[in-house]
Amino acid sequence: MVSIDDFGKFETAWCPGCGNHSILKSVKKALVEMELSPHECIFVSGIGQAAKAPHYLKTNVFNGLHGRALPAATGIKLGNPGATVIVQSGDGCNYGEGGNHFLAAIRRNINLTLLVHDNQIYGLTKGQASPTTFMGHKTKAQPRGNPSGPFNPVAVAVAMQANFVARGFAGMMDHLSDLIVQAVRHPGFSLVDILQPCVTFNKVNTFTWYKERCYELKDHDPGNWSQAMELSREWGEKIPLGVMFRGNRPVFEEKLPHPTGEPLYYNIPSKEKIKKVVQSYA
Amino acid sequence: MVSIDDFGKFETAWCPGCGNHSILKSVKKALVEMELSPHECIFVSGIGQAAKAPHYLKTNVFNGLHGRALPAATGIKLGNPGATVIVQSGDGCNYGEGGNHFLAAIRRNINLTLLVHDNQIYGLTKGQASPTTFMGHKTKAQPRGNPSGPFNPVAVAVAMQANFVARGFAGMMDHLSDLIVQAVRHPGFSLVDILQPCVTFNKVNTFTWYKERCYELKDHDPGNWSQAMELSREWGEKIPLGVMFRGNRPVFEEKLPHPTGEPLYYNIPSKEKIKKVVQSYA
Amino acid sequence: MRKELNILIGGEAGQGLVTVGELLTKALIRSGYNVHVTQSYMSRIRGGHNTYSVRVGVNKVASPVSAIDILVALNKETVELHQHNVTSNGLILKDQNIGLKKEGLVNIPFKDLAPSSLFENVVGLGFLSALIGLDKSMPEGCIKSVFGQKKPDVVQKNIEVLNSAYTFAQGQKIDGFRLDKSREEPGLMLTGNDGVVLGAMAAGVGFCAYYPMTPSTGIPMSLNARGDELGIVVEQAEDEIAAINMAIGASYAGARSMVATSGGGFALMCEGISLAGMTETPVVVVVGQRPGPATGLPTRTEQGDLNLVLYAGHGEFPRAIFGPGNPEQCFDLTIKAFDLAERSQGPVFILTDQYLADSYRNIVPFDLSEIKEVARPHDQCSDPEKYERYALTDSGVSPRLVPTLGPYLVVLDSDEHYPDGHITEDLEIRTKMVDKRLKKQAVLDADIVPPEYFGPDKPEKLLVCWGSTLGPAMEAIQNADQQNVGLLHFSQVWPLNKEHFKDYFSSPEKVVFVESNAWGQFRTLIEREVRVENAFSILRYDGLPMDAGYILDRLDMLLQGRK
Amino acid sequence: MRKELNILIGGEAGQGLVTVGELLTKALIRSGYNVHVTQSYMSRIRGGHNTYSVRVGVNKVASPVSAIDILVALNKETVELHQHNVTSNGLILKDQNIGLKKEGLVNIPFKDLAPSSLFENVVGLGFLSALIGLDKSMPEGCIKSVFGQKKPDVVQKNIEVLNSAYTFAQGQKIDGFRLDKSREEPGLMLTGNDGVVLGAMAAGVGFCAYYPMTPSTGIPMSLNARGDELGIVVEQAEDEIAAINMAIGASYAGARSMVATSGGGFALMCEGISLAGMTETPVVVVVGQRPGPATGLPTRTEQGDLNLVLYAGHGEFPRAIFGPGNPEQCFDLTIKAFDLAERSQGPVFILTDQYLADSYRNIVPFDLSEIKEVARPHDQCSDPEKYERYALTDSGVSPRLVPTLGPYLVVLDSDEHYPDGHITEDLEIRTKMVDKRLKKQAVLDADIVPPEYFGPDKPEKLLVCWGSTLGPAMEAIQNADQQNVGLLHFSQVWPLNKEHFKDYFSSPEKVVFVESNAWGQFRTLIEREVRVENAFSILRYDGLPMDAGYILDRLDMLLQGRK
Ligand SMILES: Cc1ncc(C[n+]2csc(CCOP(=O)(O)OP(=O)(O)O)c2C)c(N)n1
Ligand SMILES: Cc1ncc(C[n+]2csc(CCOP(=O)(O)OP(=O)(O)O)c2C)c(N)n1
Ligand code: SF4
Ligand code: SF4
Ligand SMILES: [Mg+2]
Ligand SMILES: [Mg+2]
Repeated sequence: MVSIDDFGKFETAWCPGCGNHSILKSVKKALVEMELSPHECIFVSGIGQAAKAPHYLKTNVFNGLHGRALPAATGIKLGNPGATVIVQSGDGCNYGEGGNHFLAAIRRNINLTLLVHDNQIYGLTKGQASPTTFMGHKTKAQPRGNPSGPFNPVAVAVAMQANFVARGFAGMMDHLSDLIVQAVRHPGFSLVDILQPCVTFNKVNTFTWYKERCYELKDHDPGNWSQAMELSREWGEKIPLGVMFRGNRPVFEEKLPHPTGEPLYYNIPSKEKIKKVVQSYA
Repeated sequence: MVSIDDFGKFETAWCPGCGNHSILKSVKKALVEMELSPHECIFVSGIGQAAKAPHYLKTNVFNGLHGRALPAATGIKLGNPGATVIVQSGDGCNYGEGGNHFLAAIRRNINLTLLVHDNQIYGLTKGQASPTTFMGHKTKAQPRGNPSGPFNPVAVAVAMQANFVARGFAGMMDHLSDLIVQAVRHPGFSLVDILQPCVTFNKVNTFTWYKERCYELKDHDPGNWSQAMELSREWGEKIPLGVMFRGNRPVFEEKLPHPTGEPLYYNIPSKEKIKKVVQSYA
Repeated sequence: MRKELNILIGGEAGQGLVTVGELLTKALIRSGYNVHVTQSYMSRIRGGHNTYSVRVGVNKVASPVSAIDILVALNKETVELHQHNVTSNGLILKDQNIGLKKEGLVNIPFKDLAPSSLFENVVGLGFLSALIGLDKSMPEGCIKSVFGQKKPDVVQKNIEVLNSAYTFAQGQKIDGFRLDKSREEPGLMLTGNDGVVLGAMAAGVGFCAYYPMTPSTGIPMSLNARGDELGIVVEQAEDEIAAINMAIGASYAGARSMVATSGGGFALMCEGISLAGMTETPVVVVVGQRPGPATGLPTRTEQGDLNLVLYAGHGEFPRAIFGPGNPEQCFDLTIKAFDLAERSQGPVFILTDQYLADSYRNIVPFDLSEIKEVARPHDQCSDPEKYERYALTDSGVSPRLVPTLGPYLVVLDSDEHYPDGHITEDLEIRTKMVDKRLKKQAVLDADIVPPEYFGPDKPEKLLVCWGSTLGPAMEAIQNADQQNVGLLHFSQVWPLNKEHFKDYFSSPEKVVFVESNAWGQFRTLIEREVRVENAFSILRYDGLPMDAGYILDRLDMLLQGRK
Repeated sequence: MRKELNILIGGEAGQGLVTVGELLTKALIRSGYNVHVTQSYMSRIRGGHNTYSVRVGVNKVASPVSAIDILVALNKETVELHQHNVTSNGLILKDQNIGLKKEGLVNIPFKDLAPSSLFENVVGLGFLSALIGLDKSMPEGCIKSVFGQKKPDVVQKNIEVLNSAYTFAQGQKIDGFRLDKSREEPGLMLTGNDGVVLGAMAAGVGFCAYYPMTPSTGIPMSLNARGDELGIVVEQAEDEIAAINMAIGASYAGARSMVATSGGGFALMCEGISLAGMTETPVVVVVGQRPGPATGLPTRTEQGDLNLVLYAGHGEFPRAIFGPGNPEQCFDLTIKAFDLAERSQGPVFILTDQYLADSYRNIVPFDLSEIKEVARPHDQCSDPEKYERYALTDSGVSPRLVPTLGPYLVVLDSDEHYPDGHITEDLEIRTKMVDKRLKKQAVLDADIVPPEYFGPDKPEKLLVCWGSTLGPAMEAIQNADQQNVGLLHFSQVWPLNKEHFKDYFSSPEKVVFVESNAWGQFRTLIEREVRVENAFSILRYDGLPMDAGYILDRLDMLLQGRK
């Protein structure tokens, strides 16, 4: 039996009141629910406040470069398809510096779960606009208001038919941990975009702001792409939470040359096999 | 009066029969129709077969790095908002190496036109899968078939509410040149994804293949986002051509600090102004 | 009366110690003192332990020091971490609410003196101002200039709080911390980053693209704050690759163009740097160094990216690299960088680091009338039909025109190209174009900033350093027991002209390179140029800035033969 | 009877000259000859002008030569461009249909001998085989092995065409081009890229990520072709940044991992290289050089990225760089690279270039039993609870475990970290971790491949080169008029051990560095280590490979005092 305590207790570098704290709790709860032992998981992150999350979990951790969590996770999963690989990073990390990898990860459809702590701001670098910051939102770096339109990760993921697309809110921990469980269990690439209040730098999208707008999806059929697409536009006065889209595109690992589930570490071809290849060059 | 001849005649490095030839012609036709003189335009490209196109036009050319045409064009346009800036490059260049810039360009909504020569393959490097190559399509680099799903640029652009989204076909030159004219004239960021047969490396999506599937949109209202979204999925047995979506998000240049249309080259602040700033540090 | 004080304010991130620190620094500068600020902070937004050290002097101060005269503790940890550095006649001020029983601590009732926690900063300011004997009008004026524009409503309240703190402090009758009068003209209060910003403005920068990265983010942010006033376009890019390609695009379009980043972000720009080299497009690249590799210590300091900057980008093309030693040099060399980038048509680099980027100093106001016109491209040519962007010339430099401003065509290519800019695979042209690009080295070689020498005519020992270590090394030679240590400081680290420095290396008994890195990267460069007998290195790579004490301690060890 | 022939096949891209060339090369190798192939092609898919040169000899051949014995022209341009290089007793074969009237051209009726244009390649093969006296069974066998698997149906047809071309050629009674018998054992036919591929396989590579880029694309493509057989996972990434980060991820997950790219792609990987350094993750990085800067000449050759590779990545961490001189060394050093990457836990580089990457040679088959086990991480540890990825050890090397295979936890961090891998800002730990990482330099230093010396005991002149210039330089010293020129070739270019080579530099009158770049990058490295009197450089940077003639011409000039 796995328990919350197995995942350790750490002092964090986060501000008191930050949404990251509850996301961390939801993640632990989900892991326990799935009965995953610490050493079976690999948590991958980039750089940012959100990206520190794996350091506060007793598990295997690959804390790589800003924006590059997904490619690292891709290599890890291809190297060891049996591991449960969960990527945790910020909106800037995944949709800004790492935007190209986000697109590629959806296209590949490797069995990875991506948890984006979406605080609509660059937290660690002190409050510049992120890709999800609203147009017109004023920051120190955008004194005349953010001139660009916001990135809508759910809309793009649904448009690209990502295998699993959900939105959660740090303020609804049980709901969120349930989404994480579903995401990890669903085959292929899963995205959970998590609305996360940043109490220090985002004075627009506050806890109350989210709270007032978020509602849980009830009668939505996640298999219905058109409906999911329409829902993805609902992002302002009302914000739907839950599983937006669930697809069944084939999983990348099925196409790997080596037996699925076998770590490459164990896959050592015999000298005989190598010899045969060498001889083909004669 | 501007004429086709003003844009010069060049020997190209393209294969005979390649779709690039007709795209080049359509571009010239569009320029003439818009009465743009060669020195008023700046053509920006990356690296690839498609990206050589600007070399075959007598005009201003910025032929930059593979994947980086859009950021270069962004800098050019911000430096000189009055110039007509047109980006021309391949599917690999824009949706592969340059995927992150594609997303950012849509969000910024700078008055740029992006013409993607989409041959669903990496031409110049001899036939690897590109982001738009179909899943399962076999190439020398993907001997077991392309394991990833294809990128649907139209779907993503519409989902992100790009200001102008169209699809053309190298095999329908008049239609294409009309799309280009509309794209350049529409404010903000415009995408024309152009289906371009690669006679050498893409034996799946051939001229005939496209020809059999492409049809011109008739009663579609490009102002209707939901309808455009649905249309974007139609990509297989039937392929719709024309303007898929037309939006009216505010244009980035309106938010620039310097007078719109004035090149930064002419904008030289007086010593008095600088002095005032320096004094504020006392 | 003191000639000098080192005041360290410590607390958690989010306690506003930078606000107190900056107000105090401003008040000191306006009172005519010399200051040197060192900021040390953790890579987090709240909590942790940060410090703001103001060293203030009647005479020049140029280096951090570890001995603390006044420790201002906003939390308990600050007392614990720094009390052993407080001098015997020093003082520890702490918030009354910190439960800590220890002799000799002076309590400040922050809560009582401030109507709300927002005003606690100003309590600190008032207390310190009284303690060191600043005229009350000085901190008052600073509050007005700093808060006046942003929050005019709170100015009056702040001044009231300041007054009560000032009066309270006077009532405490703490003697021995008053500063002697200073004759310095009040100057500007600038960090290294500010120096770069003002230099860029003075050079007429038109465009700056960036992706946020400590310690350089402040540069584009300050430029942007003046965007409307000066017509500067600053764009936060989606990533560093976009930033450098945007900057090159804007430069092609005629804007004086720059980027600012740090090691990891710069590593991503390497291909773009090569593009600037190939297309001969001017661009100024500011790299604010911090400890690597990878993410390393994001908020600390190091001089570890010299090698990378020197060779960044594939293929061969000329470049110049500056390593300014203080905010003044940041200003001067940034102007020079823009000029040189245009004249050599390629990338020019400014290497700073977190220490310099964040370190405030008092600066004699710049004489803007002295600044010579910075080179720029053109919008006219005699025969537009024949214009060739890469015309082969004797100097290797071809006339650069701005596209669309005239009837000529400007064709730029990242492939090897004909003189007209169009792609070619003609291998004779290739050779000519390589030669052309490399010839431009002469433009850089003709305009090298020589190293500056400080110290006795015939030093027995020579310290050699570059960039931000200037101040610490300077103080080290001044404090050295014997008056026989000299200092050679390079503010341009590439290209180097042996004639500028070889003589300095011939006479000293020992040559000691002082660098904030583990490899002695600059030493390797110098040793390529001149044979150095008896060379040693003093290296620091724990993330803290070099300081005079650190240098002198190790110098002593070296001289005693220990290595 | 000839001891040697240089056959150049020229035509447009798309005319299939590589197919004829490769078949001919295979037939020659199987007949026991030595070969050296140089491929030159343009950055386009159809048209333009490409060549495939096979130099074949009874004795070793190791360099391109410009004099052509048999020119096979698939188009008119080939005749025009190359006829002046044909020797006086040479031969020009051309397609009958090329309308060109000129003395001494031999026409081949390609159209008549081939049932369709698809078979024209084999006509060329048949004709050449007869001309130089190969047993007909040789080209026949090659057709079977090359087409047999892919298109069994066309094999018979091809053999028929081959036969008629062979018979036709015999009927022409052209004498003087028959090759002498050779005693060489038929070996493998390998390019430099093939050498890397087989080396990687022999080392047990598990994962390779890449983004296509000439001239390295062939490496992952060949690995992928054997993916099913050997269980190698090869992934075409969305960009080079993804590729290097994937490779590092896979290596963390326990796979022997590599990337292959060229200059511009490598420039984008610089931040990732730094990540490998910081996280101490083994990764093998193949950089196939081509002329830069920027896009440069994408299909030509150069050795211009040594500096970049040496300093790529911000911050300081150890690395090793190999510069193999031929396909055998590519094989050996790739195996060594994997072993060293694991033992030093960091990035190891293999620098090739387009010339070497594409140049076929005949190779004595590798003795796989001689290959020693390549180091790998582990999946067990005695005390899993206490396992620390970055445990501080005497050597700086910490035990590396593969995550999820046991109850221990493996924590890796791009920030500075505690021994357990978790993020820290403790500055004492920082210092220890820097020292730990740099200590691993000793692992690399202990295992440096010394340069190889060829030539007389006391050479008057010494050529010094690295990487692919080995063959050309070797032939140059053999062909030098006087027997007093020696050659020192470095197949490892970093780190260097002065003791391995300093003596070579002390006696010669003149030392001449031979490099395919404009700056003499390797010379600068060497001159940092040893003082070289009377040093000169022979440099080439037009995009063509170095050749013995080029070297000797310039050597003569140097010796006559002209520079
Ligand atoms: C290559 C690179 N560029 C920039 C940075 C600086 N940086 C660190 S975190 C960050 C933004 C973080 O934003 P986000 O991902 O949204 O995370 P948050 O802090 O908001 O949780 C940036 C720009 C970096 N570490 N590396
Ligand atoms: C950084 C970098 N990586 C890789 C390459 C090699 N490269 C040149 S063109 C190309 C792909 C071109 O594909 P696409 O953009 O679709 O253009 P096409 O040739 O099909 O028109 C690649 C991978 C490069 N030049 N630069
Ligand atoms: S800055 Fe924002 S995101 Fe970061 S810890 Fe504080 S509240 Fe959370
Ligand atoms: S390879 Fe394909 S895309 Fe390139 S020129 Fe030929 S047909 Fe066109
Ligand atoms: Mg964020
Ligand atoms: Mg393409």
